[in-house]
Amino acid sequence: QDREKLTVLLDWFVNPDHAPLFVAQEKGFFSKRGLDVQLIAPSNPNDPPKLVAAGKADLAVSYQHQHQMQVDQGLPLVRVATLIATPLNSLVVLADSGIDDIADLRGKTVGYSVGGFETVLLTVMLQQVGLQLSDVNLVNVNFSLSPSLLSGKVDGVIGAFRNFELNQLDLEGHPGRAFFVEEFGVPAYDELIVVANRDDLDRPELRAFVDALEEGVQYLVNHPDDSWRLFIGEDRGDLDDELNRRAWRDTLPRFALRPGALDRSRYLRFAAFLHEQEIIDGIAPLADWAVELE
Amino acid sequence: MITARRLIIIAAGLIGLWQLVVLATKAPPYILPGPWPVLQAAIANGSTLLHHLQTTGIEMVAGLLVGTLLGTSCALVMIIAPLLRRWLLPVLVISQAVPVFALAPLLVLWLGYGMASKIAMAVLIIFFPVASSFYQGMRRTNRDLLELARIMGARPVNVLRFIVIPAALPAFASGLRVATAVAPIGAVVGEWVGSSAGLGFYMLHANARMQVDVMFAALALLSAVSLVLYFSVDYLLDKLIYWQPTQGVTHE
Amino acid sequence: MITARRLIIIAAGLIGLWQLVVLATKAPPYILPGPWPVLQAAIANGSTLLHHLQTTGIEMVAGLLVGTLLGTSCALVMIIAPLLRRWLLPVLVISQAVPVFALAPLLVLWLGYGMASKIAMAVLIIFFPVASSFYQGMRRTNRDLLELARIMGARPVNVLRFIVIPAALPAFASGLRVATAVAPIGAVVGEWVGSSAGLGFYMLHANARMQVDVMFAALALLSAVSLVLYFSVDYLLDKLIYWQPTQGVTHE
Amino acid sequence: MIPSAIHLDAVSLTFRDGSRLFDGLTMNVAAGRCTCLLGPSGCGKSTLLRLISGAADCHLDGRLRFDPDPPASVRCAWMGQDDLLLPWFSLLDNVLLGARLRGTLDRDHTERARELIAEAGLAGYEQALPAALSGGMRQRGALLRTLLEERPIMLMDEPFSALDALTRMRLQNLSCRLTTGATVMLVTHDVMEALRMADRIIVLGGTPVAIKTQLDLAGTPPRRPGDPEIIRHYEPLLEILLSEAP
Amino acid sequence: MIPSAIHLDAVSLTFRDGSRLFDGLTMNVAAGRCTCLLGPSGCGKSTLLRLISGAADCHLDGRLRFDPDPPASVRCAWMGQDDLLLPWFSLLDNVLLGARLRGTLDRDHTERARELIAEAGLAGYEQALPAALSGGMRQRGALLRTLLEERPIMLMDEPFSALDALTRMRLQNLSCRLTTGATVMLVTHDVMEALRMADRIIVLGGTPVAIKTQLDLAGTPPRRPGDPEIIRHYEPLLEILLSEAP
Ligand SMILES: Nc1ncnc2c1ncn2[C@@H]1O[C@H](COP(=O)(O)OP(=O)(O)OP(=O)(O)O)[C@@H](O)[C@H]1O
Ligand SMILES: Nc1ncnc2c1ncn2[C@@H]1O[C@H](COP(=O)(O)OP(=O)(O)OP(=O)(O)O)[C@@H](O)[C@H]1O
Ligand SMILES: [Mg+2]
Ligand SMILES: [Mg+2]
Repeated sequence: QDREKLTVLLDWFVNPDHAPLFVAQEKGFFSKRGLDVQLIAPSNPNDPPKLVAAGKADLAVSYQHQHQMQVDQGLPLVRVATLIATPLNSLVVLADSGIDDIADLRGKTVGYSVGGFETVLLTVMLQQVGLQLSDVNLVNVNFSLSPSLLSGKVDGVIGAFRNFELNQLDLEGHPGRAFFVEEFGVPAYDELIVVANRDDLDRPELRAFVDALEEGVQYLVNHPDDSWRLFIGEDRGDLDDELNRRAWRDTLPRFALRPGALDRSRYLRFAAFLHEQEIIDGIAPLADWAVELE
Repeated sequence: MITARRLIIIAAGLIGLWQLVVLATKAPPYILPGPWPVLQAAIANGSTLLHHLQTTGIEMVAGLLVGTLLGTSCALVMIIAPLLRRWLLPVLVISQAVPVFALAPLLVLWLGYGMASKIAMAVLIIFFPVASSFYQGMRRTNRDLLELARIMGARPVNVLRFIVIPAALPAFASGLRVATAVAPIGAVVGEWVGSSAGLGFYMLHANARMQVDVMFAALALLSAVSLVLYFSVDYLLDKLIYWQPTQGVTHE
Repeated sequence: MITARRLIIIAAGLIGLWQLVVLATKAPPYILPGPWPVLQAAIANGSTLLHHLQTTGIEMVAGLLVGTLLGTSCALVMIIAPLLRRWLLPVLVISQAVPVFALAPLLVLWLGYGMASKIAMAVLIIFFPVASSFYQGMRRTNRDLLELARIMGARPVNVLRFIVIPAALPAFASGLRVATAVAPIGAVVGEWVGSSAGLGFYMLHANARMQVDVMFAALALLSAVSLVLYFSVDYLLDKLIYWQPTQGVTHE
Repeated sequence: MIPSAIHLDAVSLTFRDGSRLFDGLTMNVAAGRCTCLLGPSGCGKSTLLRLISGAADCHLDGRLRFDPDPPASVRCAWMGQDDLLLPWFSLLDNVLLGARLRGTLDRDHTERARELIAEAGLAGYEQALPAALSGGMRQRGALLRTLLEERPIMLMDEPFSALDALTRMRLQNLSCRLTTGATVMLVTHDVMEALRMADRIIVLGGTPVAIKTQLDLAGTPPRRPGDPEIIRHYEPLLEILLSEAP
Repeated sequence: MIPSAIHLDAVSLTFRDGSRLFDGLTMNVAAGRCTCLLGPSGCGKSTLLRLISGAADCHLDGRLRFDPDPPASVRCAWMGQDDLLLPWFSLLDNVLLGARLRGTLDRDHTERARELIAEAGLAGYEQALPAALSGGMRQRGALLRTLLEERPIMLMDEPFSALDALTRMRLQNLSCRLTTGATVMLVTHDVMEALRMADRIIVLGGTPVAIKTQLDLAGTPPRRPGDPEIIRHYEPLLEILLSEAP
């Protein structure tokens, strides 16, 4: 009965990216380890890690680049698990837009939502074809990616998730074309990770949480259909639509099968990339901001 | 008072207008869906919508109540203590200039993820029109009345109660009308602080997943509720100022 | 009028208050930085801030002008045509209940990513307090004055011009004060519609880059500008209503 | 300008709050003459004037006729019991209000207003706002505003009540001069004033309020203070006014 | 209650707009007596009363003294030229305003107010809002509100100007009765009224405004209409008032 309460802040509204968490929740993988996990969705993906740093929540779902920027700003955060182990971010244009290559973007308008990181991604991708950021018009469309693309107000968007926006566009009858960031000069990274407060690292609940998450992923890949029912079960019936079903299908292969494992050199490689792009000022010792829990 | 029949006519008119805008601007359905698909979405998600409406409704009403209370208090403080006013007024003005996303983490830090932080955000948006209008109204109290009260040896609190406040009620009412109109957006913005229920949350959610028709269903519901709230408050305010029956300027 | 000295005292007071909040609540610097690091950030990013301020300043002033114009027009239409009012008022109330993100794609579709869509969004937020207060003020015109005008065989337009509008100026001023206070947020929200410049854009940008001190530097600048704008408008409005000198209710 | 006679046939009024005034009051006001209304405070004199001007906010049973019946927009000039000066206009602008509202303001009219203002003893105050004027000065402003209207029916509700004896006499004379030929209805509480100004005096009173006495006076107003017609009627009229209604 | 004498020594006033009134006016008002102020409209009577009450919004040169000097909060009762009834209060509540504002309202006081209202001919209108009252009824309300104050100095600015002869006489009597023993300053334009009510009449006039005449009357007010003191002073006083200032 006296289960340990664990507040977990998601990065965004509930979507198939969070599947392992909900499967673990529904299957009781958390509770059987003595955890009472509460999942909260925010509307600004920036805030959850800050609140973990401030001690207002135990864990937060974050992005690897965001995490490294926050650590660089001195937030006492540590990555303890990975949810999605590949990049999802991509540059998307409409398939019938005549933009077959990134080079065709010269003089076009590109929308983005998150200043800093996404513009860096775009810079690097443009560099691959000999363009500069100033060769395109940048517009902050504030998370209104698909509508601005569909209504022809922008020619491409960076920050689109390949498992999501591509399906969205397809469903609206205007299929998109994605340029995957890791194929255009950006080192691979973990899209979604779980971060904790540095002071909490010795709490046994955190390891228990990662274990439950691992069990969740395993159940998910073993029983995808049953997992889907668990995911949309109960009070999340409104998630049951064509878009989420497709996104679910496309996300399945991208979950980290060993959530607790840490590929140290991959993290350092990405840190070097961010440093090189002047997104972060320095590279702290890895153990300060990313660990494998004992 | 607005009769049920008139309400229906107005609703029909608004929906007609909506359809007209859709037709006239040829807005694609993923940006502005027509009334019909939205109605279907509303029916399909009826119970979910009503569930979220409950939360937002509570936030709206609570935000309006607390906001009105806070607004009147601020106005009273500024009237009673002109010295304090010099400091309070700039703070109030700045409070209106701060965007949500800057405040959201602070509010959560101080008030947590519960209702409190959402209502606080709603209050922040709602209280200002009340405070400003009420204060201005009180400041415009007929000077002769104040002199009369002073000559009578009135206690300041009674001057406020029997003269200054009633004299400012029309101005207060005007501010409260504005506050009521922005109460829904106050509640919706409050839900951005981090929530898992409410129409604002649900709309963001639907928006993020491009369920535009669902989002507009929630929007239509929110609009309907705002209208009911607004006209109820409007009616009550007209009653409150019983000595000043309203009438048209032109002859209807 | 506010003298430069008083301005400095108030600024110092506000900064002190800010520092006090930081100390009292022990808010961590990545959620609420103190004035000192923010000042450093402001100095380091001075020219960028001023560059973005330009854009936002134009939006604020343009939004305020267009919003006031639109607000007064709406109020006049509702006074002149009570029949139209029945339709217009609900639309206005609903316009206040619609959150930005629902409208943003529509505005961009109609107006593009230029200044126009941002100003439109700012106008949407700014015009309502003006429209509502002005309308209420005109509706409360002394009945006897209207009868006098009618007996005199007045032309309706002159009744508006010489009686109804001046009589409603104090109410209008009260609404315009609220509108001025929300003008900065109107401009900032306008920039969320999609932008590449402006303090709102820059704040989002800094926020995304976790440069909280830079964001607060932009916020402080925005606040300062709002204060200047507010007290300028306040001063002008007091001049405008020349026949009603303001004075305190209590004796200072 | 052809003056109108005013006929009230069996008039009863109901206010918004349901209270009633008059019970079938019948009254005829002669065209082109000055009729003074006297009567106890609260008997309905002001309401009667408002009714005739069209400004009364009450339900009318019975009939109100004008003979001839000019269009409502040029029928009456009305001076209420309050001065109703616009606080944002100077005295001169207030006096010119009618013309300004009709959009017919011209230099001649302004010149005439200036003359009247001087004649009313307000020279030098043309540009003063009402808030800087005394009660009697405001009342004179309202009177001039009304007199400038020159309508077939002139309705004036206690127009001289805030004036001292001298100023009052001057403005009575001015009023008589400027309203010659019009149908004037003048409410007053001053018996002497009624006797100076009226062709006919109507005393209201009783419950329900009805015409208590009606008195036709000889000679042309304004009568001089010592006029025999005044001396003849003063005492009896005062007696009627001071007598308790049964 | 000890009445105060009022002394004005070389008083000059400057309004906010820079215009000036009086130029070293000196006036002494006897304690416990009724002083009536007469004078042309706009000469400064109301301003004088406001000055004494402390309500004047102007700069004072010279001196204003009270002897004895009660605390400002219980010194004066003031009835302005406008009725200043609160539109949101019933007649009764308006009459009771002073006690209510001081927080000393009790049943006795209310009872007394009801009696006075009845005596003023307003029985049945206790609960009526000012908007539903006639001008004279509102004026009576304001008068009763003032009379209920019972202060050492009673300042009344044209308190009966909107009343008919009978009501006026009744309320004059009522006022005299209720202000006995107090220092009363009463502004009026009605010579007869001044002669009935005053122990001393002060006529203001001239430029700059100064005391033109001062007249002490024998006997105790209110005098009956035919009182020899009234008859003796009526004509000369009227003459003074009607005479043009040099
Ligand atoms: N606020 C003010 N600003 C400027 N001048 C003023 C102001 N108030 C009064 N006055 C001037 O002072 C003079 C005296 O005004 P006051 O009201 O005292 O006259 P009064 O004797 O009461 O006249 P009345 O019999 O008409 O009531 C007037 O000429 C008026 O114009
Ligand atoms: N709006 C109203 N609602 C209800 N009753 C009203 C209204 N207006 C006037 N009355 C009543 O009608 C009666 C007559 O009012 P009116 O103002 O015509 O009197 P009056 O003869 O002009 O009196 P006075 O000499 O005091 O000015 C009063 O008893 C008053 O209470
Ligand atoms: Mg009357
Ligand atoms: Mg006066």
